[in-house]
Amino acid sequence: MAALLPLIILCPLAVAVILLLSRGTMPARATCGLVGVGMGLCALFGVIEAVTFLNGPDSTGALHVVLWHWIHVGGFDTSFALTLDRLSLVMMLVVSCIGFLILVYACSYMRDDPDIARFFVYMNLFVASMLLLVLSSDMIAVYFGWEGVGVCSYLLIGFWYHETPNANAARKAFVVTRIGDALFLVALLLLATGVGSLDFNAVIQAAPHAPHAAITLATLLLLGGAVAKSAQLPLQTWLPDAMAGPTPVSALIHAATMVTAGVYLIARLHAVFLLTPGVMLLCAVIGFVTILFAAGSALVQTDIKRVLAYSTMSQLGYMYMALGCGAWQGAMFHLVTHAFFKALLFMAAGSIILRVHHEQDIFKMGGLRQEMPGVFWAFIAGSAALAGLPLITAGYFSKEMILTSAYNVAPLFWLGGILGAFLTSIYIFRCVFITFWGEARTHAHGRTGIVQAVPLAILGVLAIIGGWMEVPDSLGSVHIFSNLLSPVLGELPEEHGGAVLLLIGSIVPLIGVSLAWMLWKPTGRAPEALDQPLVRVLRADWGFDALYDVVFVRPYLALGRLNRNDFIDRLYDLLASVTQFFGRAFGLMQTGQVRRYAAWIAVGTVLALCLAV
Amino acid sequence: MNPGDPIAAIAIASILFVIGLLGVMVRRNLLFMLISVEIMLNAAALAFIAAGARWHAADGQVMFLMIIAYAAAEAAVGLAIVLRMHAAGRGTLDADTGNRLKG
Amino acid sequence: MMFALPALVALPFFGGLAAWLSDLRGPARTPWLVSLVTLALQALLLVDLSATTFGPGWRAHFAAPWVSMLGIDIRFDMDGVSLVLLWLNLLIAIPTVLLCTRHVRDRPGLYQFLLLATIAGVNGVFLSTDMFLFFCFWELMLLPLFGVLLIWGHADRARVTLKFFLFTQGSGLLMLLSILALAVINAHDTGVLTFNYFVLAQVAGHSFLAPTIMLGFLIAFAVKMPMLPFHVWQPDTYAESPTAASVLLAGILSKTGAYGMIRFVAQMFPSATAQIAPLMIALGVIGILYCAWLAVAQDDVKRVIAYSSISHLGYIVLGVFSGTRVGTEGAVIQMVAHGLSTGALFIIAGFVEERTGTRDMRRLGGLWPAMPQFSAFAMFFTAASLGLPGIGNFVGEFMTLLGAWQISHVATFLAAFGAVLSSVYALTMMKRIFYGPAVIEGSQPLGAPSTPHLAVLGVATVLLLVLGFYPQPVLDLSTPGSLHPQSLSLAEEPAR
Amino acid sequence: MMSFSFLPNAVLVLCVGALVQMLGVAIGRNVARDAVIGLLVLVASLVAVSMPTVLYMAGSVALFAPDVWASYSAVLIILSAIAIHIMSWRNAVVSDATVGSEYYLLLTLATLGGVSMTGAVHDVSFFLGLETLSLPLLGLIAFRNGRIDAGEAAMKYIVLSGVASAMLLFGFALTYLETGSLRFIAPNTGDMPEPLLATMGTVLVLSGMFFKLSAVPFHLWLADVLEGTSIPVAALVAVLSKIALFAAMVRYFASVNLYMSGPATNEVIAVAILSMVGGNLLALVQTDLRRMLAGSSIAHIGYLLVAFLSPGPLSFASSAFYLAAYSVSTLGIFALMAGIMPQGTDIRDWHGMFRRRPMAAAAMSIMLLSLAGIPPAVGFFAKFYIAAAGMAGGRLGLLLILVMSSVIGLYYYLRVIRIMLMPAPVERPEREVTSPWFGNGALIAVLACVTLLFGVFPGTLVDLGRNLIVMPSPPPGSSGQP
Repeated sequence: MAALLPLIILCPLAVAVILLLSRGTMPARATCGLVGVGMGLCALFGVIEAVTFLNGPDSTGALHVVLWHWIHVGGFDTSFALTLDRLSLVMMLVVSCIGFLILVYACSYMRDDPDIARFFVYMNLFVASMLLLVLSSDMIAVYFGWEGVGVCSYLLIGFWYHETPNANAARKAFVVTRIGDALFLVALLLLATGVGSLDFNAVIQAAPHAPHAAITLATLLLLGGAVAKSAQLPLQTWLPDAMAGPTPVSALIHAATMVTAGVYLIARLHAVFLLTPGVMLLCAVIGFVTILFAAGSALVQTDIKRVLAYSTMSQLGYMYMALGCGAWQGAMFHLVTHAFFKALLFMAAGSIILRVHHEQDIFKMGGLRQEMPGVFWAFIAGSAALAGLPLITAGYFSKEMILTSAYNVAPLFWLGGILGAFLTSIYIFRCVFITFWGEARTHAHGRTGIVQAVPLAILGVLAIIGGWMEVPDSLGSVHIFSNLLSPVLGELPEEHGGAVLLLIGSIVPLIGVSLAWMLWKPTGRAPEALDQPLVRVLRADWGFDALYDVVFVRPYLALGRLNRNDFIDRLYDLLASVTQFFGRAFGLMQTGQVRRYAAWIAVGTVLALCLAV
Repeated sequence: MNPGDPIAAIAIASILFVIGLLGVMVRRNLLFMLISVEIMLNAAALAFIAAGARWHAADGQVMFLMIIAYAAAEAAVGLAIVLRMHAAGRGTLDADTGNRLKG
Repeated sequence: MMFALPALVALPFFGGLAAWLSDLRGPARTPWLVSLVTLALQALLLVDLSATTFGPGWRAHFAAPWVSMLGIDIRFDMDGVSLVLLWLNLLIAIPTVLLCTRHVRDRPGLYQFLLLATIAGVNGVFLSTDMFLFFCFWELMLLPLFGVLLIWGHADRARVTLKFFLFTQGSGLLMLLSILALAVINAHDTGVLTFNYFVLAQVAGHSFLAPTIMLGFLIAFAVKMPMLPFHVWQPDTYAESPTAASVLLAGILSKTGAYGMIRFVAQMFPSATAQIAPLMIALGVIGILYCAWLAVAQDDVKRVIAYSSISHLGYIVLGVFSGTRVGTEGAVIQMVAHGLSTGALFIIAGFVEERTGTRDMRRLGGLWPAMPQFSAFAMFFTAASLGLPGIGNFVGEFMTLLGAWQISHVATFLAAFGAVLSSVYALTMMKRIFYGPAVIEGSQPLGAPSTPHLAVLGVATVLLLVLGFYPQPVLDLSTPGSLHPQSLSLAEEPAR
Repeated sequence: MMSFSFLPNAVLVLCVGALVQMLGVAIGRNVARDAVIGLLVLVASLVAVSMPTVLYMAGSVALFAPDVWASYSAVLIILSAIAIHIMSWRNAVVSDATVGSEYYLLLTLATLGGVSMTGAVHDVSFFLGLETLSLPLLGLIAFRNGRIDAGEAAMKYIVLSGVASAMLLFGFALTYLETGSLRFIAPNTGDMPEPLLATMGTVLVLSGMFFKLSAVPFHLWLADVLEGTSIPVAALVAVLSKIALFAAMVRYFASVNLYMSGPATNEVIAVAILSMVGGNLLALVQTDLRRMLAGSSIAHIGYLLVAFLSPGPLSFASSAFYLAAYSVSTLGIFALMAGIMPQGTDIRDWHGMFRRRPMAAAAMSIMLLSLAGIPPAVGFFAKFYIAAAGMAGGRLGLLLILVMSSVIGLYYYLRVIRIMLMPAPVERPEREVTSPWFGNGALIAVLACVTLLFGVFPGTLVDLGRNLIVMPSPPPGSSGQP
């Protein structure tokens, strides 16, 4: 079914183009219909493609579709080619299906926005480029998708253009990720000149024979690109601000898909990364630090979306730690489950925000349990999965998978992971308790429409049962997911001490939840966001924002202002005025007095005589 | 001074020439300037005579006559111009004052 | 086909003349129509040329004696690069003529004539392979622009125009010296005084004076492009000139400099170029970063675009002086893409100025709801200028960087980081003009955009996208024709 | 050694014409008649140049050389004289009929001087020509009635040119002392009894010539004279006398090897550099159009000297071409000033000229572009030609200076064009513009067309200059010893 592969990308693209050409004249209802149909087809094709591929002749191999040659100069040759193997299949399913759900949800979320057409143009463009990113077999095409999702995220963060903060957040997001993109680009140059092609297989085959330094540099640069895209330390500052965009955007881009692109890229090139253990260690460390960093910051946020943003950061930290430990399956598995429950959480939060007059401060909410039971249960499901409550949630299994392999690499990583899990359960349930328990501090109006409820329900279910496709040996081993990916990512390594770790990993979240209950259980008075300096620093991204602002942004802009009209120009002006000066000085010879003139003639002659003799 | 050796005469001529040049440079009175120019011309004429004497040729004398003629003509025109300026309203013969043309 | 090449030069000139004369009597729109017809004819001519000439290397040739005693001929040759740039020239020319009706009230005929004369001169520069002729066109193409700037420019035009002219002409004289030096050396060696490019190119290679002679060319082209440190005339000129002139300057005249670097520096003096390449690449990278840095600090929209334009031309320098094929072809792509995107940006800036009455971004803001289509286009071309993949500029930047990477890793790394800085100023510009609360000032209300504008911008968008996703056809064209004698079957001596 | 001497036809015709004009003035004053006669005389001499020589004089001394260089320069001189003649008519100079007649007589005499200088191969003939040029010039400079400026200019000129003539003569004397011959040719100072004196002689002669050419540092009089006198006479000073002098100078140094750095060569190089830089600097800061043109003409002399300094096949051809180009453009500008704005010589008076007199402004721009050396005007090709000669002569340093100084030149020429394009500032009253009389208008048109045509098709003029490559014949028997 090679023919379907391009169609999967073309569907959202076509929708985007149609909406673009309609120039916003299309009524909202028609727009939603079009989007629904387009993304529905996209998801449908995705599923069909997946089924046919897995039942196909070489379901362990890859399906190649070469579209056209991009550049063919001298020895360098790149082409637009799509490839479908089990890895990209997983990603493709996540993007298309969850994308479908989120866009359906968005139809009702953005119902009243006059610019809904523009919104869906961006969204569909995003889905298209994300699909290009995950499906293409050539790194240059990946880069196309990579930058495409970046610019779409910029456009969507700044979607409500009339508020300057949004514009700033959007610019920040793009510029910070652009740093990573530049690193990625340099990596591409390195590989292109070294290998002569940017095809994944070619690169992977050429890597072992290449000089080790070059490979290290390449992986380092790729890691940098991935880190920026996934908002890991030290390039994490953009993600919390990115919450300025509409909530579906946060759900789709900044939770489910775009931020995980880096994980996908590294997993895709794991063979190359295996050659450079140093870089992998660095990757693990980055993940390790980010887990704790983001969890700590999430602990004190007051804005519900920022809580989720930081939790996304720390969950991605888990994935990077897994990648660093070589647990490719674990990373991918967590990616999938995280896509389920984080999208769920965001959409639930979106429904809340929608119904409380775009209020996002959890301390201004409360007692929403009765007001919106459906949303409440959805949020509970998501939180449980995020906190990784044992056995009944998807998050539990994926996290355990990572922790086990982390333990096998270095117990320290495992410890960090456990600590992170502890914090996670605390902050997310802090959010739950404050938001849904206690007396109502705000009035929710309207009711969550069916169009929002259905995606919530589906994702809620997935968030609960989604984990059972990969159950560790200790409790009746199911290995559907890892078996699915093993042709691409290699066999699962043998694990030790599984049971004990599982036990600890199951208890810790429960402790966390109960602790959260003790701290924020509904009392007579409204809970207050505590406001100590330390807390304020934590809340403000551990002061990273301020640091970067002082160290990079301000000096750059200030010096630019200082030199705004270009000192080089001044130099030329100086030259001009000097010439003018000489002209005047020379004009002074013209005193108008004959005697002086005669004197000059005499001087000239005498000088000439001296010159001659 | 033997006629074969013109150097002495050339020396005198040069001295005259320099005197004339200095005269032009130091005197402020127009008439004196013109006179100094005449001195320079005559210095040149003298040099021609000396040179002619050296080569026993008449060319020197020819040039001498021409220079005299030219000097006369120039003096005439110069005086005419001075008078004209006077008529045009320039009261003084001082060449330094009242210059209207300058850079 | 013999006279196709001279026709390419003569047609715009005489068309412009006709437009001027038609302005003396008759309705006000006639000159406009006349020049449009002229451009249409030129388009036909180019289509014919592209269709009937084939192959790599030199595709068409024309030669006739001019000042035979000094060995000066009228000699045109066209290879793929010339063809691409001729097309670009036409593409830039059409909007400048098409959109000028709005902001030229007085003496439109003269305006058309000057524009078309410039275009004719540029065509001559891209075609002529007699050094003297090349130099003539090089100087000639500026003269009409001088008039346009002085008559229709903005407030500070007087000072700026002279600056512009001094820089370009002064550097041109240096090039004249170099050309003469080549001719004289050739005359010494062979006893034949000629300005034939191909003959002189043979001399240029193995002359011990080559580095010195090359400098003359190099400086002239560097000033025209412009690149650091000769760029100072450019922001002022772009800012003060009328929209059409800005579009011409940024779109096509800067490309003449780049073209010269490829044809008269890199090709004629390979060894000397290799010697000076590190310096030039360093300058290019510094230019990329420095001008991107300056662009953030500007308040005038046109100045931002101007600095960004210099910054992007740095990539061309990288490509040309990388000495690699991929770099050179990338430079050509970059020329085309940069011409289109920057021209479009200037059109948008001109439109904004025309509607709001100001170019000062401190007084602009929140224009998105007022002009949604234009904001969308502005977004696109901004994205183009910050090198988004899928748009032509990325192809150029990627290939030039690919070429430069083989020379210097560090320089290429820094140049790639220019992408970050470019995103900073580009998005800042977007934010300051289109985002934020709406503060619409200026006398005219922001009416609906004129259809011609939208059409032009749309065409530019499509072309850039095509270039970005499928650049191969242009790449196949953009290998410069070689100078080896056996390849000069077309470039034989003219009949004396 | 039996040599014959011959008299150029032009000289003959001009002498006779001058006599006729004197008779006319003696009989009775009628400006129109005298003007017509003067014109006829000039035209006749122009015709006569191309005729075969009619008058030979037996004698042992050759006074004039029958070569192409002489007749080319003569033609240039006579043509510019005709142009000046045309632009003077109906001009402030000859407005009052009482004195107008002598004007044309003096013009004819000056032309006579110039023409005879171009052919002179003997000190006597050169000196005669020179003074026949200078003395009438004095009269012309002072010709404006009741103008103190004119008188002052003439006064300065007569004193200084007297000094210069004296230097010239003293130099001749010294040379004669060494060589024993009055051949109009630079001595090669090697094999002389007292080489020092010979060197001094050459240097003095050069200084005298440079004064008449107004090369830095002997240039100071030029600006004042041009400003003081009337516009046509200014054209005469700036164009005609310089052509004559340069032609003579080329002939004088025809036999000196200018590659070797002799005393003469060093001085010429120094003066060339000074003139190029100094002239442009001088013009840069002027606000009076005439003073600006003075500066520019000084600079152009410098350019010419570059060609003069680089002997070779191109040297004479290029300098001949350049002389023509320079004369055409400069005469054009003066004609425009005389026709459009005889009084308005301040540059700011030309504000908005493109709106008030489009054609005149266009012509003016063409002339200025030609002087600035920008295509398509002829000045561009002329500068290119000179640069070619310099490059062939290996004068790279001089050429670099030429380039740098002509960048300065660009500035002030284009500033004038800019001023003509920009509208006048409101606080400054617009000076009224007159419209030139038919002849002057035609003259301007012709000059503009010539500037453009020779710029686009320089081939013809180049081919004409080709046979000038035969360098001006040094006088017969120039070995030095009689």
